[in-house]
Amino acid sequence: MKAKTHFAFFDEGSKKEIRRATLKAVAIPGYQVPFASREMPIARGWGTGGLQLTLSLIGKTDVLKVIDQGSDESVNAVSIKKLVQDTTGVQLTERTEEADIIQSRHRIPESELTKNQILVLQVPLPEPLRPIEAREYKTKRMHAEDDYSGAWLLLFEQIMKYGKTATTADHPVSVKDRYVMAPSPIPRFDNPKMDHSEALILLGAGREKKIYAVPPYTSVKSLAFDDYPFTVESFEGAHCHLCGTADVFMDELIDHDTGTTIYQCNDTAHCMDQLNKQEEVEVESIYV
Amino acid sequence: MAIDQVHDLQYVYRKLLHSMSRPGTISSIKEPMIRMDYQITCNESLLLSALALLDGEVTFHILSDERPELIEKITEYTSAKYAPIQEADFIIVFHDDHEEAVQRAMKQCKVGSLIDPQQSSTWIIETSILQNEGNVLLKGPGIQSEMALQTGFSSTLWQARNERTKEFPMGFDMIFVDHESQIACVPRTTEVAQKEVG
Amino acid sequence: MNRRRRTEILIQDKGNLAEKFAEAILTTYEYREITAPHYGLTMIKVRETAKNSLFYIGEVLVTEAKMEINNCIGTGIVAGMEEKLAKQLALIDAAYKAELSETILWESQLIAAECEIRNAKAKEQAELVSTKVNFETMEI
Amino acid sequence: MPMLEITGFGKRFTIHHLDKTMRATENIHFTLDAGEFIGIVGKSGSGKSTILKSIYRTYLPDEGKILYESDRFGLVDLAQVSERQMLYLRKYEIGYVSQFLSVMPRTTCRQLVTNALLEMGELEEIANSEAEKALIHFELDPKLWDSYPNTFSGGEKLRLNIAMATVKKPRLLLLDEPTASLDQQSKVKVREIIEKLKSNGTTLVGIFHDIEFMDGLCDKVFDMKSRTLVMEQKVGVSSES
Amino acid sequence: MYETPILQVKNLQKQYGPGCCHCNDLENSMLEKNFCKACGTVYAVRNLSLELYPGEILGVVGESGSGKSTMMQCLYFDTDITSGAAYINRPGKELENVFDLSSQQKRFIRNHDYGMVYQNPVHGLKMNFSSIGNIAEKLIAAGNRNVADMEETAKRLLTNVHIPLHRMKEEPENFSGGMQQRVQIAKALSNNPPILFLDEVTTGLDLSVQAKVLDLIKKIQRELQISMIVVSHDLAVIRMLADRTIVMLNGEIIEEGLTDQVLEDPQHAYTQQLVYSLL
Amino acid sequence: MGYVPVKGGTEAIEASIKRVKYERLKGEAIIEIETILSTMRALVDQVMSESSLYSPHLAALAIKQAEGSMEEAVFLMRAHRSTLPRLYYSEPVETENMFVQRRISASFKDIPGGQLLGATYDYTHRLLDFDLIDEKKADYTHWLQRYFKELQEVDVQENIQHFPKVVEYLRNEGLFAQYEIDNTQPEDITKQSLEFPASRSARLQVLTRGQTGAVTSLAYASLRGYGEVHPTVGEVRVGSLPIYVKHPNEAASSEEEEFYIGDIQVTEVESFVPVNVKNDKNEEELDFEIGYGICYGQNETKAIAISILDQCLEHAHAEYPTHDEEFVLLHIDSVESSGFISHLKLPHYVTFQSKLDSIRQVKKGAQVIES
Repeated sequence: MKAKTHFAFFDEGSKKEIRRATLKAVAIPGYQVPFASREMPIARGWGTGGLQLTLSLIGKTDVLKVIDQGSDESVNAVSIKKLVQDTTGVQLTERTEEADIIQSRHRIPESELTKNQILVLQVPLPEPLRPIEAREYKTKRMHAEDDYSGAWLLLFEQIMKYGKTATTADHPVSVKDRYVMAPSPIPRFDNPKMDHSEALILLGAGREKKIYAVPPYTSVKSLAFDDYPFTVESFEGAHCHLCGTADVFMDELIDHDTGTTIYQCNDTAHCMDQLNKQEEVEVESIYV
Repeated sequence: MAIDQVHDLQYVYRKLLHSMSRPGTISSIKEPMIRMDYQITCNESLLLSALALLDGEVTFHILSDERPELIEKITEYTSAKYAPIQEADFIIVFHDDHEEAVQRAMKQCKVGSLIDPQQSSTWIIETSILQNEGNVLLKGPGIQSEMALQTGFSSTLWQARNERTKEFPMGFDMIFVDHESQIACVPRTTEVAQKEVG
Repeated sequence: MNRRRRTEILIQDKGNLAEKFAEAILTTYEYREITAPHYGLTMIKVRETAKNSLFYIGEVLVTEAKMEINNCIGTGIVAGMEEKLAKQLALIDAAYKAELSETILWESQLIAAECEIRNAKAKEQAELVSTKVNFETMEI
Repeated sequence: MPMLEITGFGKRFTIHHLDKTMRATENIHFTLDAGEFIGIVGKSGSGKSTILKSIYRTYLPDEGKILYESDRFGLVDLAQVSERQMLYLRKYEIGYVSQFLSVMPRTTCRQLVTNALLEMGELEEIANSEAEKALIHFELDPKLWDSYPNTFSGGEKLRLNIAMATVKKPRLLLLDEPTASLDQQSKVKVREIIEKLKSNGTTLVGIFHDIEFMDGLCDKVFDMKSRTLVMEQKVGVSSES
Repeated sequence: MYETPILQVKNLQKQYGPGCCHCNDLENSMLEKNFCKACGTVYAVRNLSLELYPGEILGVVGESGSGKSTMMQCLYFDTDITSGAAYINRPGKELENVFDLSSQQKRFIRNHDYGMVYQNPVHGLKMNFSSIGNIAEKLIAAGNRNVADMEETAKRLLTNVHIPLHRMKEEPENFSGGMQQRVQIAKALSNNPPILFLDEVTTGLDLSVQAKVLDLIKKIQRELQISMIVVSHDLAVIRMLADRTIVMLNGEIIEEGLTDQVLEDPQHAYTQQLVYSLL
Repeated sequence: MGYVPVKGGTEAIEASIKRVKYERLKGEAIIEIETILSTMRALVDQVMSESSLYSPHLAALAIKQAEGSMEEAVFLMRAHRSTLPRLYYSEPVETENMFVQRRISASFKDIPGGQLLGATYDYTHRLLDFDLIDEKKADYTHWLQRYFKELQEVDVQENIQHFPKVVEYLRNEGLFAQYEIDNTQPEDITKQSLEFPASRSARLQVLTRGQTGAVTSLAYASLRGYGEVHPTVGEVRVGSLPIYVKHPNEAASSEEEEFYIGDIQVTEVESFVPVNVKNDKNEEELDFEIGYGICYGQNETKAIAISILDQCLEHAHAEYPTHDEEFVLLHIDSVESSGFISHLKLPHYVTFQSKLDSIRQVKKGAQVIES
């Protein structure tokens, strides 16, 4: 049997359905638009939502970057990149600023995205109210009625129990003061990057069959009480052992030789960029 | 030669997405227009926008009942089914449609429900003018501060639109297409205000 | 012969007749391939018998082809990966649409094949009857 | 101008399960000016209490008019005013005292009087001090102030009752056989209290089963038997005792 | 009218079933109690109108099945109505029939204008969240975003309802019925709702606990001037609390008046039966 | 010339793909698609059913490629589905037209048309047959010859018999509610995401493509007491059904002008469940209801399990997980459940770092309070 794969894998009807859902998602910021969600050649939960968005967006001239856990070389990122490239032939990049479309799992790149870029985030669990209510039928109604006291209550209870909020990644955000949304499990560190982002942010949950979006210049507030402000992961005093940068999200590593904790930029492309810039400066300084 | 159903429509969609996520921002879809070769008595850019979004899974409505040939053509080109205004997923407005008809349609069209706000209509509107000046000011998600947009809509129509979008998330989203193959969008989230003149 | 009956025979006959008929046309008439045989899906709609409503049980892989003879477009659709048969069916369909004289001659062959198919099925059923459980009423 | 004018008043009770209608009283007319005290006399069952309860709307009046010159609403017919208006009048203008103490359980004597004031929107501090004044005024032993009134004697209960009603400074006070079960000594005390109220300008309607008690206290007396109004000096004449 | 009602209900109707020619016409319907034998439709609330005034407690009395709880569920938007209107005296929105509003607007009213205490605390509390969290939930819903402020309010309310503060972080599922009910009242009161609904709140509680709850309600009314509708099948409860009382039977109001008048001079045969059996 | 990123991931993946191919080939034996088709009927049927794509040939290919792993084979088929255009919708298939190969009833002994055992494992004794270890071509040709000879002696009737359904027989007696033919267009969960409450059509579609094991387990739970449904099997049938489609553009096309495209084999079950129902006078009555189950190929356990869950979900009020449509319908899809479980293998460095931070902060806070 000889089957030739269509450009961007999907037939045009599938793309149109995803595109229509995406436009609705953009028009209703933070609202999870249900869509049919195609079965993909990669497993459910492995980024099929993000992949479907990317495939519905991508054109011949686009340049694509795919990262997972901040890394372009992460096996899953490599696998997704390969699939997209095999079916479209688009150019790939690891440099954030060169990309038109950036598909990512668990991170937003460190360097600020621009208005001509689209960030596609893979979402495993799109429903921020799921810890309060297991039934989709009910959570849908809670969203409809702007009933988010349960989501806040979880934070309140944490403060009562631990004296502070104890959320990890996926700290819920309120979009345009209406819909409460799961930012996909990005670390809290990345939440502020969503607020009034210049780039369009699209979020896709393949298994749960939802697409949602944050248009540019849209208010995205992490849920937090006035007297217990939202805090991001702390890397106080830490800097990357490779490029020296501070103020970025770090991976914690154990130095094989000394057994001590060292830090390294989680966003490998960013780290590379810093190193190259430093090198340029060094080279220039030699010749000046 | 006809347009490329894969690449040209992808091009148009990206422009639509860009403009929808940045309300009031004008994008051009001129590039694939040279390949448009359809026998149709309406603005071809309008048809091109429709081709990018419509297919057999959705329904559309046109306001004028004097142009049955257009219904037939759009059905043929897109496979979308014609439906009454109250049910249509897409509402196509031509620039010679009467203002009262548009106003009436705005009252009747689908705006979704609180549970399913996405079950609302999307308007594709042919307009004679599209420029970023004039006395209609847009604000809201996707707009950095504010944005002027001239679409040829009267203040009555904007009021009718505002009336149907006042209880977010319900409302409808609009795509304007002019004769220069320019497009601009005004989704339901956009606050539309008339600037006081003088 | 109507299309329903005709396609039943041509497909259940495992393509023997279809090949024969198609050959005959190919050598005599000008034809044009509108759609080359390609794979696609047909969604199967089933009526459930609890409430008599309809639902989709799933899809079946089909091969489809479209051929044109004398301005008449014929369609061939068959379940499975059957490029050759799909094309032949399309040609035969076009032949019937174009009311080619050959189609009249085919009639008797089709009927004969239909008879054989029925016999084979009846035999299969009879064979299965050996697995029937016999509940004899007890005789007193 | 009369403060209270009752014309053609009558009242029947329908008992559904007995399928019976009973007439309690009918054809009552009398008027009362501000500051006056009218006593109503008649044998028991003649409907004296029915009149008082109908003025207070504990019974639903069904014939005639009960015209009352209200401070807040002007001239109103108490047989017709809305329930909400009646509640307002009860709160601010018309008091009712009987021999029975019907109050929230588990509430102290002091709280009861204070609450009466708080209900009118009085500030807490003022209510507290006014309540104490009233308790002193009506000679309730300070030892009783913070206990529950269900243990009180009849006289104490009545004085509390009156304290609760009068602390609100009602314009019209209805006294429904308050002395019915009191000993002589208590009765004397009550009489003194009523005199005090009267001298302060409170308009009163009272029912007392013993005529002696009313002697020299009422400005006029309404006799249930003759349906006539007699002046104070003629009380003895129409009295049946 | 010298005052404006805070809540006005007009011709509220709630039926289960389609109705038919035998029961559609309210005047001439051939119902057995509130049930149509022809089509099986149950008329839980029929053509009910009432007014609730600022600061008053309106009692609603009737046997079980009289429609009083259904009425409360309708007013609190827990169940959809069949027809009718309700108007809440909110600035600029006096003329909005609140039943016509969208579910998100109804939710807003529940969060800001209403409080509800259910007979069964399970319906009013999140049993597996802390007591203080339960109170905070209502405050959060009403827009509060300050933890210290909410903590303070919750402590005050819990003290008022006699829940020892050392137990405030405990889940109500560990509490006795009376304590749960008091937590529920504290929760319902937390956002100072102008209108509070109390549905059989003392039913099933021990007498001494019942008394405490009643005292609390009375105190709240006096101090906060909250308007309340108190539903109970217990006349003693109504006598204790209500200024005015409505008597319901088979989904209809059959009698209304000042509470002491309804108790001492009942007009309707059913009310008389109710009162006489009490005495 | 500057720093360049490592290519660790790409290279490792390439090596891993080679390795998996090696695992398949290292035994130096190849199984032909035809062999799978003719010897692994049950596996092929199950793959087709769970992938909801009827194509024995592709299913066999998927099995080969997946080295026999059900979840992988189904996954391959599902993904392949996404690449194919949906050309046609069939005309409604009426199962009474089934060419029956097997049908039994547990409700009645003597059903019209009789109980036809067909081919079933039910009465085979599950003893390993060591003769199969070295089964030779001569053995099976010999067996087949003998069997064919036996069959020669069978009396052949002129006409093909269509068996009446047991349920029709009872319907005519008034024991089951009669339902009008309902031609409402079904919902298609592959085109629109499942919404709750789900329609009957969406529900049956999810059940029939459900993972056999998952569907069986949940139905079993209902029987054991985590549900209210314990049916009697009215009828189980296995057989083939003809599929017809209409030409999309021949507007006035009649039934006679439909295309026959082939047959599919299915297993169909009607289960009888006694229920309390309210009549139109609001009175309780005892009645029978039917649970319906159907799936591609011969898979009787799955079809019966579907019929149980169908009944469970018809009675959503019951407080059991097996009656909760979200619980049942969202958790039985092979691709979704296996995908999400397996995604836990993906790196979660970032989210774990975030968790670490949160716990450290809380601990730090606690220390401050203590000190």
